[in-house]
Amino acid sequence: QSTAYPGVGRPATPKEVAAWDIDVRPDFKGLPKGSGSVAKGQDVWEAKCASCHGVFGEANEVFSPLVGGTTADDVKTGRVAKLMDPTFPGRTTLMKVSTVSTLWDYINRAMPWTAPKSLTTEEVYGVTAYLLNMGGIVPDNFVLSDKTIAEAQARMPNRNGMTTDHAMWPGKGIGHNKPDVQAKACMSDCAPEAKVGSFLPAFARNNHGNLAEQNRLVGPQRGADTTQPEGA
Amino acid sequence: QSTAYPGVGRPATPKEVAAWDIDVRPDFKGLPKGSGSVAKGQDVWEAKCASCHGVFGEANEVFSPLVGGTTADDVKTGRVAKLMDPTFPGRTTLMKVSTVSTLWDYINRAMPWTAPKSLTTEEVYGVTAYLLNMGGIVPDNFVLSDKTIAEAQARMPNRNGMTTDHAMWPGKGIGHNKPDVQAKACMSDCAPEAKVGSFLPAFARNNHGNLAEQNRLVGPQRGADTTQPEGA
Amino acid sequence: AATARAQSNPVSGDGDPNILTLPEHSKGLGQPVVTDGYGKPSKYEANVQRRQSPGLTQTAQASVSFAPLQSLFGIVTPSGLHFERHHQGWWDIDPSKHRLMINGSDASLLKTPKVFTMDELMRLPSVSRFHFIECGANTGMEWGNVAVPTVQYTHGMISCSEFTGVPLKILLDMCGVDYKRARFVLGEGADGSSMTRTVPMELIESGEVFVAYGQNGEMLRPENGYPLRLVVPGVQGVSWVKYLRRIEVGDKPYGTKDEAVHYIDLMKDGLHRQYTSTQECKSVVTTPSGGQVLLDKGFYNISGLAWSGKGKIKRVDVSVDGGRNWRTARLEGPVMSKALTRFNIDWSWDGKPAIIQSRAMDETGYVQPSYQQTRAVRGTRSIYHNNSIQSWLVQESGEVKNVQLS
Amino acid sequence: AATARAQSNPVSGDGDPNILTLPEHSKGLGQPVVTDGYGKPSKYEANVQRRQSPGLTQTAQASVSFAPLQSLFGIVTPSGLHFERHHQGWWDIDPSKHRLMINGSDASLLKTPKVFTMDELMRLPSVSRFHFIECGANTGMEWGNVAVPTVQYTHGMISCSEFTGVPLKILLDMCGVDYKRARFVLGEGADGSSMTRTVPMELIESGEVFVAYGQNGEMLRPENGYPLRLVVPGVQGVSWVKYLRRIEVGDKPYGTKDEAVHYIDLMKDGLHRQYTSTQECKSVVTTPSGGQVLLDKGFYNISGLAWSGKGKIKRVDVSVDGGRNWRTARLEGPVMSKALTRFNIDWSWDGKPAIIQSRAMDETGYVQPSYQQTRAVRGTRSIYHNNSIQSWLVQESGEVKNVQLS
Ligand code: HEC
Ligand code: HEC
Ligand SMILES: [Ca+2]
Ligand SMILES: [Ca+2]
Ligand SMILES: [Ca+2]
Ligand SMILES: [Ca+2]
Ligand SMILES: [Ca+2]
Ligand SMILES: [Ca+2]
Ligand SMILES: [Co+2]
Ligand SMILES: [Co+2]
Repeated sequence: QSTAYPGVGRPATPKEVAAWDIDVRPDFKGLPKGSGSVAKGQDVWEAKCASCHGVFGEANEVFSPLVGGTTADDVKTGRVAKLMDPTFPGRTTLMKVSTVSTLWDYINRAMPWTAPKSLTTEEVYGVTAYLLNMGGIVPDNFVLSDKTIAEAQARMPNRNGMTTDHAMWPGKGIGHNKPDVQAKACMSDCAPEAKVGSFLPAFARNNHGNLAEQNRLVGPQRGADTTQPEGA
Repeated sequence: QSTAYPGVGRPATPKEVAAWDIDVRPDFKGLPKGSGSVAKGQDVWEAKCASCHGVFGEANEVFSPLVGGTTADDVKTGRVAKLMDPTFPGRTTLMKVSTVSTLWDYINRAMPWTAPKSLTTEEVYGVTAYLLNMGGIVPDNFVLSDKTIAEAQARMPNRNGMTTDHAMWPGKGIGHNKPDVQAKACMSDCAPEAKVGSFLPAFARNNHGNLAEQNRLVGPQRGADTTQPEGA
Repeated sequence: AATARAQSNPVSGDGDPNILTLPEHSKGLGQPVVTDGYGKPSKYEANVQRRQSPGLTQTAQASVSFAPLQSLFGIVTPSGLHFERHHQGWWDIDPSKHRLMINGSDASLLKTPKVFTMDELMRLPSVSRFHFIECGANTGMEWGNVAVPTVQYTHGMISCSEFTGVPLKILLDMCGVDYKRARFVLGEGADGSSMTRTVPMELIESGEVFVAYGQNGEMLRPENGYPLRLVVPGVQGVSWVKYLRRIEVGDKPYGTKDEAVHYIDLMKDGLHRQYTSTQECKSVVTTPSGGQVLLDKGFYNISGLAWSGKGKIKRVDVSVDGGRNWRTARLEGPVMSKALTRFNIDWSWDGKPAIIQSRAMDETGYVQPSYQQTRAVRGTRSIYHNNSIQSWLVQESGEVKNVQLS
Repeated sequence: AATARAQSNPVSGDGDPNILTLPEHSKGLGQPVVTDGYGKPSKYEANVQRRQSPGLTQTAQASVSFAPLQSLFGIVTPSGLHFERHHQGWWDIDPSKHRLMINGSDASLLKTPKVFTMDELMRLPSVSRFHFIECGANTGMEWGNVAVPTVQYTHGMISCSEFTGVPLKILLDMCGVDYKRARFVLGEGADGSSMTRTVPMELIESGEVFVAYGQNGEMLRPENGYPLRLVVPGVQGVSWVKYLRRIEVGDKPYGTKDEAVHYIDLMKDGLHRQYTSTQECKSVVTTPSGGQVLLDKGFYNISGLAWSGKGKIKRVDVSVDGGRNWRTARLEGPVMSKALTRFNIDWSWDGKPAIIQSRAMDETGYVQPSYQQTRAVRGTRSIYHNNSIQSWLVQESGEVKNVQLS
C-alpha cells in the first residue's frame, strides 16, 4: 500500500512505540508490569496529590472530590445507590468510574496536573491503590499490581452502573440505532398556551457580567444593562 | 411596499439628498450650475494640486502624469494615436479619459487627495478647465461651465477611443454575450513540447524580498532563500 | 426604561446631521494598505469576544470559553472566536518537531506502525470540508433549569469551520490495518492531558474522519490543536483530539477517563450511558436571544443555527408563541452534512410578549425535541447531549430572557 | 544546495528524539482559556501575511496588498489575510453614525428616496453566501511577461468569504423603484475617494447583489468596508463598493473615474474596452507554486483554486508537462456559484523538471484560455482581466519558478 505515496512516512521503531503507546484498556491491555502498595501510595498522595485533591481525596475549596458518596454495599452490588437519589448533589470520581484501568491510565498520563507523566509505574500503582483504599474498595494492606488489578476492578462500586443501551455511538457493536427521544413536527395548535416555568432570578441578573458589554453596539438589539435592575 | 418592513427606513429629506448626491454623468446629469476660467483654475492648480501632480500635470517623481501623450490631431480625430503605438510606455489620464464629466466628478469628490470635497464648485470648474488647457484641449481664455462643458467634451482626444464590444458587462444594454477568447479542453497530446519563454531574470530574484520568509515553515515546501543566488 | 438607545435617524429640521455634515472619513485621507499584515476587527466590535462562564470550572486550564453566537452571522465561526475546551491548558507547538504515530493495540492489527512528520502529512491527498464541532456538554448547564442568561453561555460550545487535512483512512491503509479485527480507533493528544478518545472504525472507513492541519483557510489555531487535530464529523468535540500525536487501532473500546468518568450521561435510573458520541439534531435562535433588548416594535429578521451529527438539516420551524404554532424558516445554502446551517425568517413584532423557539429536523427525519420530551426520557442530570428546544421570552420592554416552559 | 531543509524524520539508533524524549507540552500545564478573548495564529505562522508588491503603486493609500495564496487551504480566506485595495486609504467608521441613502438620478425613477441606519439594515431579511472577490487587475502585472515571483503577487488580489447582508432588491422595492426605466445602479462609498461604480439592474433583480455587513461570521473588517459594502458576485472587486453610503438608480451608466480612466482594458487596436465588469473563469495551482522549494522527490498533492464570475466551476484539469497532457482534478465540495472552488490531484514527482498548469471550465462551458489565446485577442496592454493559464516550472533542485511558455 505505502508505495502509493512514495517518500511519505516511515516505520516506527519499537522504542518509539514504547515511548508513546501508554494507554491501558479495561481488559488491561497496555498495562505495564509492576505493583504498589496502599502504604506507598499514601506517601505519593500526600507528597504530590493532596495539595489539590485534599488529604482524603475529598478535594479542597477548589477541586471536585475524587472520593466519597460510595458505600460498602455499593462495593457489593456494583451500583452506587446515591446515583439513584436525584436529590444527592455531587458526583465524585469513584461514584462514576467503573474501571480501575481508567484511573491507572489517567493518573499515569495526566497527573500530577502540573507535571504529567512524571510518576514511576510503581507510584501510579501505589497511588491508585491508595485512592481505591480511601474509597473503601481495597483494604489497607492491598498491593495493586498487574496481577491484582482485575480483582480490584471487580469491586468497583459503580462497575454495574454503565449502559450502552442508546443510539449515540456512531458505529456498530455498541448500542442500537433508534433515538431514545422521539418528537413530531406539529405545525399548528400544538401545545397549550405557553407558561414560563424557569428563568434567571433577579439576583442573578448580573452574574455573568454586564450583558450590555457582551453584545454588539449596532444591529437589531443592544445588550441589556444588567448593572441596573430590569426595567430601570 | 414599505409596509412589508414596518419601522425600517425613512424618507430622505431634499437637503440630505443634495448633500450626498454629487455624481455627474457623461450626459451631465448631476452637474451643478457654475463656471471657472482656465486662469482661475491655474491658481487653484498651483496652490492645491501641483505639489503632487507637477506644475504642468506632468507629475513629479512620485505620481503618474495627468497630462501628456495627446496631440492637436487627437483632439480632431478623438483617437489618441499613441495608444495605437504598442512601444509607447506611459498612459496619462488625458490619453485615456473620454468624458469631461468624469474629471469634473472625480476632482469634485476626491481631490485634493488629502482634503477631498474641499473645493468649491467654481474651483472644480476652473481646475478642470486648466487641466484641459494643459492638454491642449481648450484655449487659454476658456471658461468651463455647465453651458460649455459639452463643447469641451466634444474635443476630448480619446472621445472615440472606447468600445463596449465585449461580453464582460453582466447586464443587457452594453456589449454582447459571446466571450472574445475561445479555448478548448484538449486532454492529451495537445501542445508541442513546452518551451519557457519568460521568467524572472536573476537580478530580480530578491526584488520581492526573501521568499523564504514568505512561505510557511512547514508543509510540502519551503520558500526559496532569495538572498542567495539560485542553486547556492 | 430598559429600552436600548437605537441609532438616531431623525428627520427633524433639514435632516440627519450625520448626512448633512460630511464625516471626517469622507473628507480626508485614510490609512495605508498593510497597516496590519494580519488584520483585526474594528474597534467598535470589541464586545464580540469569547468568554468563560463564571464559576463553571475550577481551573482555567481545564475549562471552556464560549463563542459569542449572539453576534455571529452565517455559518463560519471566525477562528479568533472559536470556542475553547482545554483539559490541561493549550500550547503553541513547534510543527517541525511534531510527529504523528500510528500503531496497533497489538502488533497483529496492522502490518507496520508508522511515523509521519507534518511535512509529510501535508504532502498527502487533502480534503477541505465544513463541519461543526460541538462539545457534548453544550447546553449542559440548562438540563435542570435556566442557569445562564445568553446564547453565548447556553449554546456557545459550538463552532463551525472549513477544515483541511488528510483522510485517516489513507494513513491506516499505508500501515496495512486489518479492518476486519480493528474496529476501534484511539486518538491521543500531545498535551499534558494527552487526551484519549475511542472512535468507531466505521467513521474512518466512510472517509469522513480526517487529521486536519487547516482551519478556515489557515493553519489550526493553537487553542484548537495546532498543528494537528482529529476531525470526527457529527461527534462531540472531545473526540476531535487536539495536538494529535498518536492513532492506535484496536479491537475494543478504550474506556478512557473521558469515556468512563466524564462524557457519560446520567439517566433517571442512576445508570450512566457510556460511549455516547453522536451530537443529535439541534437548533437555536441567535437573534433575538437572551440578554438582548430589541430597539423598537416592527420588523425583525429572526435568525439562528441548526445542525445534526447525523447528516444534513432538512427543515427548521420557528414559533413566536411558545410552540403553539410554527412556520418554516428559510435555510441559507449550502446545506452541508454535519455542518451548521443558518436559518432566517420574517417577524413583525407588535410589542407584546412573545416566546421564540426553533425546531430543527434532519435528513433522517429526526425532530428536535422539547424539554418535556428530553426530560421524560433522560431526566435532568445527564450534563451531556441536551438538544432540547430553546425558548426566548421577548418582553414588552424589548428585553429578551432565557426561559424554560413548564 | 537550493534544497530546503525538511523536518528530520530519522530512524538512526533508537528512533526520533522528538518521540523518544517527551516534549515539554506533554509534561506540563498549558495556558488557560481566554488567554485571548479574540485569538490569533500560532507564532510559527508569522510568514503568512498579506504583502505589497514593491514598486507597484505610488502611494500606500491608493494601493493593494496581496493575499498569501501559497499558504492558504480550502476556500475561505481568513479575514486577517483578505487582500486589500484602497483608493484613498481605509477607515474604521463608527457604525452608529453610518447611513445608507437610496435615491434616483432623477426623482421620477423611484417613489421615495430613503435613508437607513445600520440598526435598521440589520433588522431586514438577511442572506449569507460564499463568494469570491477578485480585483479586475489581478494577474495584471503578468500580461506582457513574468514580472513577479510568487502566486501571492500573480494571483493574490482574490479572496473568498461568507458574506451576510440584505438583498439590494429589498431596499429598492421599499423605495418604489421604477425597474422599467432604472436599468443601472450606482454604488457610492463614504471614504475620501467616495468610490463610485455602475452595476446593471439585472444583477439586482436576480437577487444576487446585496449590501453586506457580515464577513466570515463577524462584521466586515475595516479594510474591507466596515460597516457596509456592496457584494456584486462575479464582478470585479472595484464594484463591491466599501463604506457604502449611497445607492442611486439611473437610466444610464455613470462613466465614473474607475469606469473611464481605470478599469478600462486597452486592446491591440488602441481602443479601450469600457464597462468590463465580469471576472471570467480562471484557476491557479497554489501548491506547488513560484518561489517554493520542494523538499524531496516522491508524492505530492497538487492543490489550487478555480473560480468563475459566471457561475459554478464544472471541471479543472491539471498538466505537469506544460500543457501537453491533462488529468481531471478532484473538486472539493461545496462547489458554489461565483465562489472559489478548491481542487486537488495526486502527483508523484520523479525529480525531473516539470511544468505545472491548471485549466478551469465553468458551467457555461467556457474554458480558461492559454496566454497565447488571450494575447492573440487582447494583446498585452490590457492590465485588467488576465485569466490566462498559469505555468509553474519545478526545477531539478526542487525550486519552483513562475514562467510563461512561448
Ligand atoms: C496542581 C493540582 C493537582 C495535583 C497536584 C494533582 N491533581 Fe489530579 N486533577 C487536577 C485537576 C484540575 C483535575 C481535572 C482535570 C480535567 O478536568 O481534565 C484532576 C483530575 C484528577 C483525576 C480525575 C478526576 C475526575 O473525576 O476527572 C484523578 C483520578 C486525579 N486527578 C488524581 C491525581 C493524583 C493521583 C495526583 C497525584 C499523583 C493528582 N491527581 C495530582 C489537579 C491536580
Ligand atoms: C497630496 C497629493 C495630491 C494632491 C494635492 C492632489 N492629488 Fe490628484 N491624485 C493624487 C493621487 C494619489 C491620485 C490617484 C488616486 C487613485 O489611484 O485612486 C490622484 C488622482 C487624480 C486624478 C485622476 C488621475 C487618474 O488617472 O486616475 C485627477 C484628475 C487629479 N488627481 C486631479 C487633481 C486636482 C485637480 C488636484 C487639486 C485640486 C489634485 N489632484 C490634488 C494625489 C494628489
Ligand atoms: Ca521522505
Ligand atoms: Ca450505533
Ligand atoms: Ca424605526
Ligand atoms: Ca452583456
Ligand atoms: Ca496501546
Ligand atoms: Ca445623481
Ligand atoms: Co467537551
Ligand atoms: Co481593483
